[in-house]
Amino acid sequence: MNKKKATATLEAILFAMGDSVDISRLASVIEEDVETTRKYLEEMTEKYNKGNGGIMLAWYDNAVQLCTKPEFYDDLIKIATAPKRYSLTDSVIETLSIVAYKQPVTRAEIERIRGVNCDHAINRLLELDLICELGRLDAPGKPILFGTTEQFLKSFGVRSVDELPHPDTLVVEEFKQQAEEEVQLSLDI
Amino acid sequence: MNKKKATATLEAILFAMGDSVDISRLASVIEEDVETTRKYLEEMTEKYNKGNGGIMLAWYDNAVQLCTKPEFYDDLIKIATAPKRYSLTDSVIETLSIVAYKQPVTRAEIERIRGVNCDHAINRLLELDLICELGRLDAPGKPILFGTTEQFLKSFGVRSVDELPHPDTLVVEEFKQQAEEEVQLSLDI
Amino acid sequence: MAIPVTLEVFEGPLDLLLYLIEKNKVDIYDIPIVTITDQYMAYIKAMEDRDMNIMSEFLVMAATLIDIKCRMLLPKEVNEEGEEEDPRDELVQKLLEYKMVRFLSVELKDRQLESGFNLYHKKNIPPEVASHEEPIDYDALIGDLNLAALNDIFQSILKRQEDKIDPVRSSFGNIEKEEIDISLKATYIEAYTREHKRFSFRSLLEKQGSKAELIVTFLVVLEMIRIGKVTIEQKENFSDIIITNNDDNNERIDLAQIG
Repeated sequence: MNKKKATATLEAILFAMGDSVDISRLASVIEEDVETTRKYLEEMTEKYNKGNGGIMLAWYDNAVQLCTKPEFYDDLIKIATAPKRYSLTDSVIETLSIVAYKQPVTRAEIERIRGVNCDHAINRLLELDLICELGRLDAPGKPILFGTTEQFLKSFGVRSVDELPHPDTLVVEEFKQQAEEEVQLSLDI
Repeated sequence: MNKKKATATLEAILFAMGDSVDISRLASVIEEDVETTRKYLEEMTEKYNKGNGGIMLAWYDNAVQLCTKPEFYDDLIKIATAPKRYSLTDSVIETLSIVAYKQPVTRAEIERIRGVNCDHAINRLLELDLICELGRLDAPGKPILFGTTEQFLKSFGVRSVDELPHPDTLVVEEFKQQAEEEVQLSLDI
Repeated sequence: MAIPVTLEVFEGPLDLLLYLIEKNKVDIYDIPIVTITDQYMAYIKAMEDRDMNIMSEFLVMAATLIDIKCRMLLPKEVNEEGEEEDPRDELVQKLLEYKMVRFLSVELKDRQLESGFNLYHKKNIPPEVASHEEPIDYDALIGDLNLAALNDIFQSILKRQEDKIDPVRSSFGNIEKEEIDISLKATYIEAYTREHKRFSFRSLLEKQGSKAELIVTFLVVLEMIRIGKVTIEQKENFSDIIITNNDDNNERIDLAQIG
């Protein structure tokens, strides 16, 4: 399939499917390898972004989805139903960030890090489809492993989990600086 | 709203709504009169039709809708419809063999031979076009007579039903004897 | 150190601990355990009326702090590599990890505020596509099945059908309802009684064919006892009954009595 036809086909499929579609599935339809398909999709993304249309391509890990550009949100909600926006409590957000950065992660590990029982927060996140069960850890009791969902990427405007700032580099660096600046109170025993 | 922004907004609305939208409603969102909106939409239609995209604008009286261009239906089928896995279960094969060798045969006769209800198997075979209704038996209730189809002959490489190997009466006699001996044996014990 | 009048709501014991460390402007790597523990305990006291489940988590942290406080008073422990172990290390690691989580939470919150302004649409499959039926691949459907196999299957069904029929009993032919003529039976038993004079009830029964005949025979004998045509004797329970003909009584059996 030539590039022009492939691109049009990709648009047609993404439009019809509505949901996100794995790049590998798209590749099989246009009979190209995943790399080429990814390249086509990247070019489409650029074209949508630069163009004068109202739609764009959203990326989630290894899947893509068509959606409206955010700048039309205000006009759109005059006529379309606005997507629900949840305000998450601090404890829920904290739990979500642990899942996002430590996934796959067990309930016990989340609770160890937060130092409190997280049943409520985990249930809320499952309910909002921001996290999901990924499987079970091969350890005594076969604890459930949690991970983030595509809805998480959507809600937080993240293209991929890898895109999240990595705590080890960024944060530790910041902490070190803080430590240098902080006044040292010698409150020794 | 300038024309460029209006056009993009229209695309975004039509995308988000999915369904057809009245031109008058679209006009109110872009704050233009219906005539101007219609003109914009006509220009969009032309652009979609001439362009290399996979989507187009469909018109219904006073409404429009974004949809997939029909030339991509074949590709869409590859991904949108789950490929059906056809297979024959033992009970379907048994029923088929009875129809093949006993045709024309009624449902009651098939069930008498198999000793179980055959509704499911018969329906499946009809659906697969391996058997068909040949007519009705001139008997109380006018039961349907089943027989094998052209497709059956084609699939099994037979030119005519007469070519089917018939289990000769000798074999059936042999079965009877065997059965008698077996029972006799168990009575003697 | 004074306690603020308004109590902040803390997400957990680590949150409170972190708050205290930040408030005291101390390096997280060098926590002044005594000061922090005192302040921590003061907070817990002020929070006493809170949920016991939440309180217990704070108390575990307080206990940990006191444990560290104690261990710091003792001579320093040395690990396998000969290095001095700081009892605060574990807590420091925990706090650092928690601090990172808090940082990420803020990051996520910001991102959430900026995103979610895209609208999606639901599946929009054209009806022509949705109603598409893939042609049946008969080669794949039939697979290894061929005429010979179909024939084998048909024959095995026939065999199974034969097996279901019990050939011995089915050769008996039809079983018809037996009509027992009571008067015939009565005449027969009277003749038998006259002939044998004294005989065993069991031997009489043994001569009867069906269950119905047995019943009728029993009824006839009962009637004969009633009219005194025969007398019976039995040595003990369940032993054979001996029937004796009373020659002098020639009364006929009233069949209506047996009916």
